[in-house]
Amino acid sequence: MLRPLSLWLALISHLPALQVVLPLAAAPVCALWRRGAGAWALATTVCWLAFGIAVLLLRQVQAIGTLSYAMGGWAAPWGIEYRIDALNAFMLLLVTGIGAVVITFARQAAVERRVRLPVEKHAWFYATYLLCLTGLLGITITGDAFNLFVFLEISSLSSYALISVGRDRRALTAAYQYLIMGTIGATFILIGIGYLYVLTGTLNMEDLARRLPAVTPTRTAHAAFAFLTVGIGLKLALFPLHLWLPNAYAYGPSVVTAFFAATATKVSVYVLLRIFFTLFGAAFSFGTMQLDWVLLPLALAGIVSASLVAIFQNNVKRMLAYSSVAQIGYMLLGISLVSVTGLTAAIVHLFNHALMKGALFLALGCVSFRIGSAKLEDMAGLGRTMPWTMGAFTLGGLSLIGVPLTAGFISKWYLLLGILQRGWWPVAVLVLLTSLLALIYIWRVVEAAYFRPLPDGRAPPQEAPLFLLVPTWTLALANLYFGIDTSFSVGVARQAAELLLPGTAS
Amino acid sequence: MITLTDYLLLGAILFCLSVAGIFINRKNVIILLMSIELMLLAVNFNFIAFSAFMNDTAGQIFVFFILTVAAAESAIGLAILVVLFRNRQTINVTDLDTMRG
Amino acid sequence: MGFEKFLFYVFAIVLIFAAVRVITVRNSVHAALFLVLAFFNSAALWMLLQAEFLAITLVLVYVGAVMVLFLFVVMMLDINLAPLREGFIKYLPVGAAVGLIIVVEMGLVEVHSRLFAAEQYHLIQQPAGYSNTKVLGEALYTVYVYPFEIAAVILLVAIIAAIALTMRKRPETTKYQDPAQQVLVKRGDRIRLVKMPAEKKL
Amino acid sequence: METILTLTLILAKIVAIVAPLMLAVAYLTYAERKIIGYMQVRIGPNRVGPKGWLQPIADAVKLMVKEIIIPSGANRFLFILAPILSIGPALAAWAVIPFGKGMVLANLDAGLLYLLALTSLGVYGVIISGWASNSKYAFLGAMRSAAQIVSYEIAMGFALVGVLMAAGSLNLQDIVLKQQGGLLHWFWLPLLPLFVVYFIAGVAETNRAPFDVAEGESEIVAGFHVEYSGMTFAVFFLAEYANMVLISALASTLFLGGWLSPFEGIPVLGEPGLIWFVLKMAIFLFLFLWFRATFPRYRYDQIMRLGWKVFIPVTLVWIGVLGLAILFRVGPWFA
Repeated sequence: MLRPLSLWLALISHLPALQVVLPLAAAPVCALWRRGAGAWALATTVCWLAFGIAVLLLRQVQAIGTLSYAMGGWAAPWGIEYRIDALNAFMLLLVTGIGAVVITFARQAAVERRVRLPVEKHAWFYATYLLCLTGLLGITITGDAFNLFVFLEISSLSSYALISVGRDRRALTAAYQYLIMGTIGATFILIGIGYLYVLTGTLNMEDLARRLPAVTPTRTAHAAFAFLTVGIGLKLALFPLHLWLPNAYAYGPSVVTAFFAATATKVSVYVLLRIFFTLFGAAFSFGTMQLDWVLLPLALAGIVSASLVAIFQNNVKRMLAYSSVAQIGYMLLGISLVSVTGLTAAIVHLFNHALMKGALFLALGCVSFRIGSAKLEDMAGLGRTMPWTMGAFTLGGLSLIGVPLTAGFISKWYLLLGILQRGWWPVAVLVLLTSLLALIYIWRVVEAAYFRPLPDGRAPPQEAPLFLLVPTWTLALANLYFGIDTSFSVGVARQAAELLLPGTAS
Repeated sequence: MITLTDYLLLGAILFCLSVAGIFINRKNVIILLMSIELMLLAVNFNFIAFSAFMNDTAGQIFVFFILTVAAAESAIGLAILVVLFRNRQTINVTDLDTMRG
Repeated sequence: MGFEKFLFYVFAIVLIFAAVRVITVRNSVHAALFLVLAFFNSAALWMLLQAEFLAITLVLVYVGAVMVLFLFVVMMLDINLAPLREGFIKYLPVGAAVGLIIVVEMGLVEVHSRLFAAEQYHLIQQPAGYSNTKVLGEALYTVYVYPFEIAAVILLVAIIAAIALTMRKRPETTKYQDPAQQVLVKRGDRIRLVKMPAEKKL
Repeated sequence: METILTLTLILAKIVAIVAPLMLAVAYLTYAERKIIGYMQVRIGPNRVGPKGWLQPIADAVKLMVKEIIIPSGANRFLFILAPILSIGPALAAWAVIPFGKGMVLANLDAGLLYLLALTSLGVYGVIISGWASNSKYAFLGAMRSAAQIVSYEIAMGFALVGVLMAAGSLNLQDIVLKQQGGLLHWFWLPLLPLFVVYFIAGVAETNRAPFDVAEGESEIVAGFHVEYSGMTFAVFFLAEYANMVLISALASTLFLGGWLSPFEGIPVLGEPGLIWFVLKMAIFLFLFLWFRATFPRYRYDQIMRLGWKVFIPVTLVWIGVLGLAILFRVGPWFA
């Protein structure tokens, strides 16, 4: 009786390592499988297992607080240390959850008409997907600044490949742009990390956080900070540096777009939080460097301009991509408030936005699976022929606008709360106005789908197969659920926010 | 006597040249990729100089990893280009105006 | 010491010249060749810093493999050169300005920052039996063994991504040889001996 | 004064290596024509001098006085640079080859790495010549050669990884000294698959038959050096043969114990010496010539298949086996 228990305990204690190693080990197996279906089954199983691990980890964190795991048994400065606190665990849950849902969707969508993958590429596609997941999980879980860079590159490199793997030639150009911008970003991050190392002689994040305050008055520390800001800004598509994102999202396969929109930029936001709050500390980032006065205008400009541009898009995928840029603006706005409520809003929005964009892009995936296009005029009348698909889309759209009882409302609510706490009511008005912009672009799609007749001379498309609808609706319903029961998402987010802003807990 | 500053300045100059190269050669995608290689080389210069002057092996270890990353980067960049131009005779970005729509 | 300084300046000047040519040259093949030159000079400079392992690795990996790949692609794509120069003049001031700003900033940081004050640090003269390769190897396989594994994952990503990108099915009409089958062939597969009764003489 | 003396000494050493090498190359061409001649039941060159002994000299003089033609539309600078780039690494590699105990120009710690780096540079001569010639045959040859050399370099590198695992050093002298103890202690036995792969990859790296698709006389006339004449052609020719000698020297150093005698332990015969090294090289050089006389040229895709799907897996598997062997201290080699 004792043996299974001790085995289980051993397994539990190695969960942080398993979280990363599992998808990593599965990737080459997938690539060598050659048969698409088998590789997909393996990848899906692994993704759901990873999700299970993330759930267990979060429960452990909630039960006993921050977990520390030294790989290979070496103490912190030598081995890589994995440190899991509420923020990591929350991110892990998000990334693995979205990853698992999307890969379930991917089997059918791989045969999507416009970006159909050649049969011989299927297994390689799943392998690359798993590697990308590995990279994202690694970024989230690692406690070492240099490994963070390497994991960042793992996820970026595989994402370039994922975006360009389809048959759409424009995707290749987009991926190339992304590659150039992404590499520049990575180089900037690298320089920043290099300076930090020179200053402190360590790369372990915990040690860094401890030693940095002593050296922050130096100009080198300021330079490191600046390089890191620009680098991360590029990776998370901060407003003037967002130019790669719309093309990459619009022309990549729908599955990939759904995955990235819901995870990749979110993980970049996580990196931002870690570096600014945990490493440098809020006092330095926002006190000395006054980062909030950089982030706030950029966030607002991003929200307004990207929402405006989104209205004039005819390709719905591109529209949603611009909307993503705007939503990242909301998260940065929350961060630039530098208060527990603001940070809670940012982290909750990070979670909720992943849910809604995931649902929206998956619904679009269903659409382009049937009609082979994501253009607005081709979606006319789809509300009647594909009611379930468009239903999910509408639900996601409502959440994006921030209608009460949806997840989007919760994050907007906390954001407004945070803004009003600071007394910036013009900003609050602006946020409300931009929600109207979201209403306009979502309405354009809804109007086309429900109030326009089907174009003549074409066989009406069928409803998407069940295999696609189930994952799509899973995410859509999650929007509803987390709009009603906020105890989990807001609770964990607040816990994480208090962790990032120690001493200011209210 | 060659000082640390000499090496760091050299790295800084290389870095700027590569950034300027990215701006200047916005249309020639291959030279863009080369500029990025140059950029990573400049970063490596900093790391190696620090490592040599402070007697710390870690800097050189990082360079080792950065070389790996850069090689992988260019492999994927070139793979994208090869697929892109398999049937097309230009690498001018503006000719690829299928980007619209 | 004087000789070393002289070498440093020669290599540094050639390196900067090569880098300038990489970004301004008209022809992509020439740019690639200048980049090779830049890598060579960097390797030489790294040698001066007693980082011999990395210097040789740079030549081996970059000059020997990556740049060959670059040249291969550049030459194979056979680029039409003229239109690529459009916009060069237009972007030149912007590029130059950005470059200048960064050089000034970095110079300020690095020269004025007290941390890097030149007098504080000297090139460490290693003892006679010092082997750069050995030291790096020892660090790499003990302290940095996990980063090393992660770097290996980068290479795995590169392999898988590159294959996923460039793989294509050959058209059905392509004919393949199977050497194993060729070797296994028996006489009976190729020749059929037919026994026929001899025709009767008339 | 001291520096000048050292410099002169180094210069003298370089001459002492390069001059015999050049002579060896010259007579290698003679040997090639003779040996292949006999294999094909011909006599080979026999007119210039007794038994044709002066044939290589005559060839060299002819090439030197011929006009160098630079094709129209060629890039003059690169066209001239290419042959130099091709012979440079072939000569520079000799700096780290030990001819006997202590008989080495530069006793580099990372000698093996240095060699690997230099052999990978040879391809530039081929690529640049092919591109600068402005000729499609030359260009085709250059492209083929680039792909081929890069592919085989990987297998070659892995084979060398095996050697350095067995020897525990990157220094070539240490590698030879590690093989002391007679014929069976040399690395060819424990590293047999790597040895075979290394030598075949070496043949491919030098663009020799049956891997000479870069020249492919019957398909693309002479490949990358089709436009070269006179001295420039002679330099390419020199580089090819110097590379053959180099690969042979390396194979003997790494796998056949370099200057060590196969009869270690026996009084006179067992003495190590330069003669053993030269004899071992001669065996490999003979193999080069024998291959050329025997095998038909591989097709391009067959070459790629052999490199990627046969050699690389074989080396990888054997490196694993080797790791286990070292771990469990197998045999007389890793005890």
